[in-house]
Amino acid sequence: MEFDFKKLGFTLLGLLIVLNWGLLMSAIMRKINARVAKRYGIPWYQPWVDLVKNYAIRSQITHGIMFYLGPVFRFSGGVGLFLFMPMLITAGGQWTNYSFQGDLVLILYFQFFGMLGMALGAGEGGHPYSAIGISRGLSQFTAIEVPMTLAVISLAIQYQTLSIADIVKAQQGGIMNWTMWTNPVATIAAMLSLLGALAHAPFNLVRAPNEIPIGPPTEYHSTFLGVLQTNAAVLHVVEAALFMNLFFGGASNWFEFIVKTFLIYFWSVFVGTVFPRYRIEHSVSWFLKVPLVLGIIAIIIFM
Amino acid sequence: MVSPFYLLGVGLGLGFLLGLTGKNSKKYTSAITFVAFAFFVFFSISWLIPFALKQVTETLIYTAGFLPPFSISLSVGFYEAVFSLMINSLGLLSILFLWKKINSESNALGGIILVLFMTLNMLVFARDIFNIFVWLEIAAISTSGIILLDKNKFSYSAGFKYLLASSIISSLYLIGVVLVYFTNGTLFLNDLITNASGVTMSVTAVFLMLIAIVLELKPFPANGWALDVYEGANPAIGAIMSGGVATASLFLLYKFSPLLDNKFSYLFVIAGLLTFVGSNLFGIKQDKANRLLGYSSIGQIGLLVAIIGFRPFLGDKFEFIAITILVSHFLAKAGLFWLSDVIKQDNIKNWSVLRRKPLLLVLFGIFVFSLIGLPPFPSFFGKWELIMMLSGGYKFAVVTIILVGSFIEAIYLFRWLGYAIKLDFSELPEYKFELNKIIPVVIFGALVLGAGYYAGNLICLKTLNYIPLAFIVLLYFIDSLPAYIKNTLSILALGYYSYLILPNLYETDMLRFIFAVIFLIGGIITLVAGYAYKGKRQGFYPVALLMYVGLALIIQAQTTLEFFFGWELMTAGSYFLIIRGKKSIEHGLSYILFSIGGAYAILAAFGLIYAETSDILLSSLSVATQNITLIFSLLAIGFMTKTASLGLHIWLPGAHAEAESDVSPMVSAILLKAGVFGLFILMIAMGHNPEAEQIGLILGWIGALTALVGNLAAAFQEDAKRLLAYSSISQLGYILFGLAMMTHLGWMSAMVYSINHFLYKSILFLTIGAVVLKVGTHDMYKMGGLIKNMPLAFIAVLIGIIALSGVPPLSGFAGKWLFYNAIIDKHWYFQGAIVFFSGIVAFLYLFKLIYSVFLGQLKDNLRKVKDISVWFAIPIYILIIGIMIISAKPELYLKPLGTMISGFYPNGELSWTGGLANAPYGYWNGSGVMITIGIMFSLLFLWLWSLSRKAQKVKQFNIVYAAEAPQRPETTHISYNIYAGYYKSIGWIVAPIFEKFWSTMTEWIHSVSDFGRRIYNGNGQYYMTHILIYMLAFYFILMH
Amino acid sequence: MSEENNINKFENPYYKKRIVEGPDGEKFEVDPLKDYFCDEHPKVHKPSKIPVIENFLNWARAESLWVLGFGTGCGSIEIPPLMTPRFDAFRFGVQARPTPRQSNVFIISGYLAIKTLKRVIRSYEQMQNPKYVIALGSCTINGGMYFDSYNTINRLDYYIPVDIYIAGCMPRPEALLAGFNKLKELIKEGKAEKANEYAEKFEWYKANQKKIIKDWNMPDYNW
Amino acid sequence: MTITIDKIALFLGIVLMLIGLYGAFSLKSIIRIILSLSIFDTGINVLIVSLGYLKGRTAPIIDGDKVTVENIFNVAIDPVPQALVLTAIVIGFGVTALMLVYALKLYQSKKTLDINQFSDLKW
Amino acid sequence: MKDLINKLSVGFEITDVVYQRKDITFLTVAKEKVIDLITHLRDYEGFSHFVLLSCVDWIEDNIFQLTYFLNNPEKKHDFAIRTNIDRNNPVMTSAHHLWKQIATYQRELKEMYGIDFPGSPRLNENFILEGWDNIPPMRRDFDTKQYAKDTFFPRERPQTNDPTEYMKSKLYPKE
Repeated sequence: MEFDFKKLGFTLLGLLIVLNWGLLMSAIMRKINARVAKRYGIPWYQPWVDLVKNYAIRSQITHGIMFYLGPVFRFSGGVGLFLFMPMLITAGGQWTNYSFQGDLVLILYFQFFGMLGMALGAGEGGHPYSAIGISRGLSQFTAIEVPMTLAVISLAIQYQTLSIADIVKAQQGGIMNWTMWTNPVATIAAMLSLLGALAHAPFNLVRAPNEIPIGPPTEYHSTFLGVLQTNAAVLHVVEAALFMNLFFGGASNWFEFIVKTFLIYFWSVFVGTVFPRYRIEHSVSWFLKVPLVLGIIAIIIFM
Repeated sequence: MVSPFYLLGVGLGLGFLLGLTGKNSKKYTSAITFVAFAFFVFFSISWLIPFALKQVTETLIYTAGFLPPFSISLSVGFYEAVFSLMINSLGLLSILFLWKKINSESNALGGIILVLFMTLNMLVFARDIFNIFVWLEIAAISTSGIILLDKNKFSYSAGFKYLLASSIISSLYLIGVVLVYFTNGTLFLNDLITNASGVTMSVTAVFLMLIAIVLELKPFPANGWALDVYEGANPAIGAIMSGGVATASLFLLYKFSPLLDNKFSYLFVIAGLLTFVGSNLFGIKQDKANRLLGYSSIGQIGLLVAIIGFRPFLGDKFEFIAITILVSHFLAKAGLFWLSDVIKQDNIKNWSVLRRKPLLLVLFGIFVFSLIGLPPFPSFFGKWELIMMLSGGYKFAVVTIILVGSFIEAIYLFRWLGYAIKLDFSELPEYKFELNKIIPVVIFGALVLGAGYYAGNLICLKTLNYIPLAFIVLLYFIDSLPAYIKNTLSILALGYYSYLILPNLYETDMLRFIFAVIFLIGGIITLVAGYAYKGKRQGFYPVALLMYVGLALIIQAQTTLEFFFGWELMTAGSYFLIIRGKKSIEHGLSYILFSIGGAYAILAAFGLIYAETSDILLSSLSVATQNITLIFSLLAIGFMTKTASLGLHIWLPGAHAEAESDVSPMVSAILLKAGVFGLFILMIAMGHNPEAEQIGLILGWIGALTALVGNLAAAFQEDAKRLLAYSSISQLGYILFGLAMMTHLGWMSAMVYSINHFLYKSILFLTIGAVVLKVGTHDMYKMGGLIKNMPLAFIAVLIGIIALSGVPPLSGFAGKWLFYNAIIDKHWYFQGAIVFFSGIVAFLYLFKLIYSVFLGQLKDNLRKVKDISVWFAIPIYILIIGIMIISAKPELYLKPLGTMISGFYPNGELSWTGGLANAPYGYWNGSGVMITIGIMFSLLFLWLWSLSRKAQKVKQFNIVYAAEAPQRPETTHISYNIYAGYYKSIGWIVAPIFEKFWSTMTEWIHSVSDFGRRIYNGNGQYYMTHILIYMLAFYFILMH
Repeated sequence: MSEENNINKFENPYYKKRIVEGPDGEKFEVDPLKDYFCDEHPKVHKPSKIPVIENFLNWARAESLWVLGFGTGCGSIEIPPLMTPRFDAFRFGVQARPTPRQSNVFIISGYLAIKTLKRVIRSYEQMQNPKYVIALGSCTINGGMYFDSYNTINRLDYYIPVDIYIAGCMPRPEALLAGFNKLKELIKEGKAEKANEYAEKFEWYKANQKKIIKDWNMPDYNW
Repeated sequence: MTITIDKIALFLGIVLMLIGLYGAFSLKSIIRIILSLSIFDTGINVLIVSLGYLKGRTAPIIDGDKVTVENIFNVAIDPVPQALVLTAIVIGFGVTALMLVYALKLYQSKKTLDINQFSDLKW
Repeated sequence: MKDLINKLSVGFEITDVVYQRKDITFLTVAKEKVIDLITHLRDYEGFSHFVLLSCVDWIEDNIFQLTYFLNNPEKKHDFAIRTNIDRNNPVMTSAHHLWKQIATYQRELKEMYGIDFPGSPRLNENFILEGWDNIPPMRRDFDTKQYAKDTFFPRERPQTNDPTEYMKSKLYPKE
C-alpha cells in the first residue's frame, strides 16, 4: 500500500481542530460552571495559557523511565483513539482518519492503552495517592464498561455491523433515524456510562481533588502535565465523538460535529454540577444496577 | 513336571521335622525353608512352562488310584500353575524377608510357613470339595499359628479373632459340603460342574459353600477380624495373608465359578462391589498404615470377587482383567506390607522416613500407582478392559460404582503418598536398611513394572510407545548427576521427539500440530529455565518428562486407550511436579483427586462409546449415536477438570502458586492446554449431534462465569503466583467459552486464546517465578519498586500484561476482536457481556501485579537484588519475540488457523484483503494497527523526550507527601488490598462457595467413614455375629 | 526512665542508618537519607535568550498562576474567599492546585512557626522553576505581633526568596488580588526570577534555615 | 412321621449346633466360647453322620459276614460321611487346641479371659 | 458543694478553697494528695470529665503551680485542683492512668516547663517544638525576646508606634 500523504494531512488537520476544540470546550464548560456559581469565570483562552505555561516550566524531575512513558502511553491512547475513529462522515471521506484499520472493538479496547500506561507511569512515581487513585479508577472503569458493552452489543445487533462508519451511515436521513430514537434504551445506558468515562462528579473519585490530591497525576508536572492536558483535550472530544457516531447520527461537517460533541460533553458537566461525589463502592454498585439493567433491556429488545 | 504330591511331601515332612528339631538347629531353619521354597518355585515353573508353550493340557491327579469321589483329586492347569507360581514366589521372598526372624525365633515358624504355603498350593490344585475344607482349616490353623509366633499381645487377640471367625466360616463350608454330597452324591468338583445343569443342586448347599469362600475373602462389612490381623500382626504376615491366602482363596472362588447361575453371580457382584466401595470408604479415615493396607487389600479383593461374578459378561477378556488386577494387587500389597516392616512406622504421616532411602520412596510410588491403576501398571489395563466390557445398558451403574470405589481408594492412597513425599522426617527414628528385606521389595517392584509392560503389549498389540518411558527410567538412574546435564538431556530428548513428530503432523493435522508445538516446543522453552537451578534437583526431570511424554501421547493417540494412557501419564507426571513445591501437600492432593475424578469420567465415557461401537478408535466418538448427552457431559467434565472450569477449579490456585518457579509455567501455560485439546477432540467428534448444542450452551455459561470469577478472584489476591493462577482459570474460561460456541469464529478465538495464553502466561509465570526466586517471597506487598533492579523482568511483565489484557496492538487483541464477532454471530449476548466484563476486570489484577511488584516503593531488604537469572530471561525473551511476531503479523497464524477450522466449520470464516481481516460484523488490520501505533508512540516519545530530557532523576522518597517526607517504604507502598472498595461492591461474586462445597463434601465423606468404621469394635464375638448376619442377609437376598 | 531520656530528640528514628538482610542472606547498610533521597543541589535555569519568546512565556506564566493549597498561619483563611463569586480570582488565571509539583505560586499566609517553616521549605523546593512566593501579612515581614516569640520567624526572606510582600494584619482578599496583579507585572517584566536566586544563594539560604531548624533531618534540597 | 434313629440324630445335631452357637455368641469367657465352638463342631459332626444314615443298613465295614465286597453297595450305609466326620473331628481337635493356646497366651497378656477386654484393635 | 468540700477536707487536707464562680471552685492540696483526690472525685463524686491540666511558673516563690481541672457534668460544677511543686526539682506523679488524655498535657508540660512525670507515655518525644535545645521556653527565666533577637534575624522596626504622629509627619511634614 503506497503511502497516502493526503490522508495524513487531513488527519493532522483534524487532530489540530479536535485539540483546539477540546481546549475551547473545556474553557466553556468551566465558564458555565462558574456562571452557575455566579462567578465570572476564567477567560476563554485560559486552557491555552495553562498549556503554554506548563510546557514553559524550566525544571523537571523524573522518577524513572516508566514515569516518562506514562504520559506517552496516555497521549498515544488519546491520539490513537482519534486515529481509529471517523470524525466526519463526508462524501469525500477525508475525515475518517485511519478508521479503516479497525472497528468499534478496536476503539473500545484501545481506550485501555492510555489508561494502562498512565497507571504504570503514575505507579512509578511511587506516590501512594497515585496508586489509590488508579485502583479507584480501574475499579470504576470496569463497572462503566458493562453498560457500554451491552449498549455496543445492542447496536451491533441492531445494525448488524461493528464498523463505526457503517453505523453512522445507517443513521442518515433524518433525525428520527438516529440511534437515540431507534434504540433509546441503549442510548440511555451508554450515556450513563459516559458519565463515568468522563469522570466528572459524581464519578470523579479518581482524581478526588480534596481527598487524594488529584490522584494519579500527583507527581506529574511541567511538560508531563502539559502532555496529559493536551491528551485530555483530544480525548474528551474523541469520546464525545464516539457517542455522537454511535447514537446521534454522526456529523457531516465540522459545525455539526462541534454542536453535537458539545452537547454530549455538556451532559456530563451538567450532571457533574448538580451531584456530589460517590464513594467507589457506591459508584461501582450504581453502574451495576441501573445502567446494567438498561443495557440488558436494550439487548432483549433486539434479540 | 513334578507331581504335586512331592509338594505335599516336602511341605508336611519338613514342616513336622522343623517342629521337632531342637533349638541348636535354629540357625539353619531359614536356609532349609528357603531351599524348600526354591523347590516349590521350581515345581510351579516346571508346570508353567509346558503350559505356556501349550505342550500339555490340564492334568488330573488322583490319590491312591481311586477315582473321585473316593480319592483326593488334584488338577493342574495353566492358571493353577500361574497361581502356584505367584504364591510360591511370595513364599520364597517371604522367607528371605523373614530370614532373621525365622532364625532367631522358634524354629517352628519356618515350618509353619512352609506348611501354610503348601496348603495354599493345595487349595489351588484341589478339586475335591471336602478336601478343600481340610486345606482351608489347615490354612487357618497355620496362619493363626504364624500369628501366634509373632509374640505381641495385639497379635494374640487378632489371631484369636481370626480363629473364631474361621471356625465359623469353615463350619458353614462343611455343612455346605455335606449337603452337596447329600443331594448330589459326589464331592468331585468336576462332576459337580458337569452335572450342574442336569442334577438339581440344593441351592442352600451351594450357597453355604460359596458364602463360606466369600467370607474367607473378608467381605465388607463382615471382615473386622481380618482387619485386626492386618493391623496387629507383623506386616510380613500381612503380606502373606494379603498376597498368599487371599490369592489362593480367590482362585478357589474362581474354581467354583462354573457352578454359578445368574443368582449367584449377582451375589458375587453385590458382595464384591459392596466390599470394594465400603472398605475403601472406611479406609479414608484410617491413619494406621497396616490397617489401611488391610482396608485397601480387602477392597481390591472385593473388586476381584465382583469381577468373578461378572465372568459371563467379560467373555474372553475375563482372565486378562482378573489376572492384571490381581497381579497388581498381589505384588503391590506384598511390597507395601514389606515396606511397612522395613521402616517400622505405623502412622501414615510418618512414612516420610521413606525419603531417607529414595529407592524405597520410588518403590512406594510404584506400588501406590499400581494399586490405583495408573499407567503403565497392569491394573491400568485391567481396569480399562473391565470398564470397556461392562459399559453399556444398565451395567453403567456398576461402572459408576467401580469408579467411585477406585476414586475413594485414590483419595487415601494419594494422601499417603503425599505425606511420604512431603512431610518432615527429621525427628523420626532411623531404621535399618537390611538387604534381605530390600531385595524382595525391589523384585516385586520390578515385576510389577514388567507385568505392566507385558499387559500393555498384550492388549494394545504393541502400538504403545514405550521408548520415552524407558528414557524416563534411564533418567531416574542417572538422577545423581548435576541438574544441568539432566536438563540438557531432557531438552535434547524433547527436541528429538519434536523432530520426530512435528513435521509429519504439520502435513497431516494442523490442530494436533499446534498443540504439539505448545506442548513440546513450549516444554523445551520452559525447560531452559531449569539451568538456573543449581545442584542435583533430584526427581525433577523424570517426572517432568513423564508429563511431556503423556502430553505427546495424547497428541499422537489414535485410540481411546492410547489417549487415556497418555492422559494418566500426564496426570501422574504433573502431580509429582506440583507436589515438589514447598507447601504443596494439600494442593497436590486436591489436584490429583480432581484429575483422577476427571479421568474416571473420561474413562466411563470411553466405556459407553465402546459399548456402542465396539471400537476403541478415537474416531468412533463421532460414530456414537446413543447416550450422546451422557457421553458428551462426562467427557466435558473430565476435560474441564484439567482446564479448571468453575466448580472444578479449586485445585488450581494453590497448585500453581506453590509450585516451583519453572514448574508453574509448565503446569499453567502448557498442562492446562491438554484439557483444551481434549475439548477440541470432543467437539470435533461429537459437536455435530443436536444434543451437543444444548450442552454447548451450558458450557458457554460455565466458561463465561469461570472467566468472571477467575478474574475477580485474581484481583483480590496478594500472592503474585496465586494471582496468575486465578488468571489462568479465567483465561481457560474464555477458551471454554469460545469452544462451546462451536462456530468458526468461536473456535478461532479459542485457538487464538490457546496460543496466546501459552505465550503470555509462560512469560508471566516464568518472570514472576524468577522474581520470586530472587526476592524470596510470593507476597506482592512485600516487593515493590523492582523496576530499577530488574528492568529485564519489568519489560517482560509489561509486554505480558499488555498482551494478556487484549489491548491493541499486541496479540491478545486478536482474541478479543474475534470474540466480539463470534458472540454476535452466535447470539450469545449475555454470556458475551460477562466475558467482556471479566476481560476488563483483568486490568485490575494486571495493574496490581505490575505495580505492586515493579513500581511503587523499593523495600529496604530488596535494594541489592539483582535482575532475574539469564536462564529465565532467555526463554522469556524467546516467547516475547514470539508475541511480537504474531502481533505484528497476525495473519501469519490466523490464516492457517482459519483454514484448519474451515475443515470443521466452513461458515463465517474471515476474509482477508492483504493484512485486513473481515469478519461478518467487523474488520481489523493487525499489522496496520501495529504500525500506526508504533509510529505514533515513537513520535510522541521523542517529542516528550526532547522537551524534558534534562529532567533531574530523583529517588524514591522524593515525592510530594503533604509537605512531609515518607518514613518507611513499607508504609508508603500502597499495595495490600487496594481494591477494598471494589470488593465491598461486588466481592460477593467470588465468595468461596465452591471451595465450601467441596470441603463440606470432603468432611461429609470423612464423617461417614469415621462413623461407619465403628462397626469394627474389636470384639471377636461381634465379628462372628457379623459373619452370621452377613450370611443370613445374603441368603435372604438369594431366596428372593 | 533513663533509656527514654537517651532518645536523641533531633534524630528521626526512621532515617537512622540500619542494617538489613537481603533475601539471599546478604547483610548491608541502608542509609535512608542517602539512599532514599536525591542529594543534588538545585541548578540555575536561565531565561531564554530570545526576548520575544521569553516575553511570550512570561505572559503565559503570569496569566496562569497556580497556587499551592498550603495554609501556614491565620492568613490561610483569607485564601478560600478568593475563589468565591465575590472576589473570583479565576478571572486573573489564578487556580489552586493540591500538589506543589504543579504549582507556581506559594502564598505564605501569615506567621511561620519553625515547625511549619520546615514544611514550607520542603514544599517550596518541590515546586518547579519558575516559582513565586507571596508573603502575606506582617508576620512574614518582621515577625509582626510575634516578633519576640521563641518559635516564630521574623523575616521570611532569610529562608526562602520572596517576590511580593502584602502587608497588613490581616490583609484583606482585595489586597491579595492586588498582590497577584503586582506579581503578574513582575513576571511580565521578567523580574520574578527568585527561584534562580534561591539556587544561586543556596548556601546562604541553607545556613539560615539550618540555624533555626535544629533537627535538620532531610536532604539539603527536597527534589 | 415316625421317629427314627437318624431323625433323632439329626435333631440332636441341630440342637447341639444351636447350643454351641448360642454359647459362642453370648458367653464372655474365652474358654467357654471355645467350648461352645467345640459343641457346635460336634453338632455338625452328628448332623453329618445322621445325614449319611440309611435306614436298615449297617456300618460299611467289610467283615466278611454281612457286608462283603459284592453287596456293600446294598447293605452298608454310605461310608463317605463317616470318613468326613473322622477328618473333621481331627481338624476340630487341632483348631480347639490352637484356640486353647491362644486362650493361654491371652490370659498371660492381660490376666483375664473376658473377651470384651481384647478389643484394642478396632476401627 | 460546700458539704462536699467539707467532707473532702477531712481526708485530703485541703489547704485553700476559692469559690471563683458559682460553678467553679479552686482547691489547693498537697502534692502527695492530688492523685488520690482526683481519683476519689472521679470515682465517687461524679467528676467524670477531665478538662485540662495547666501550669503557672511562680518564679518568685520558686514553685510551679499545677491545676487539674475537673468537671462534673451532672451537677454542672467544676473543680480545679491546685498543687505546688518545687521548681528546682519539678517532678509530679503522672495521672495518665486516670484519663488517657492527661498524657498529652503532661507531654506539653514536660516540653514547655520541664516538669517530669515519670511513667507517662511518650513523655520525651517532641510535642510542639522540634529540635528545641534551650531551657523550656515557658519558664519565666527564659528570655524569649533575647532569644528571638539572637535567632531570627530581626528586622529593624519603626521607631514610633503612634500612627497619628507617623501619618502627620508623612502627610504634613511642614507643620
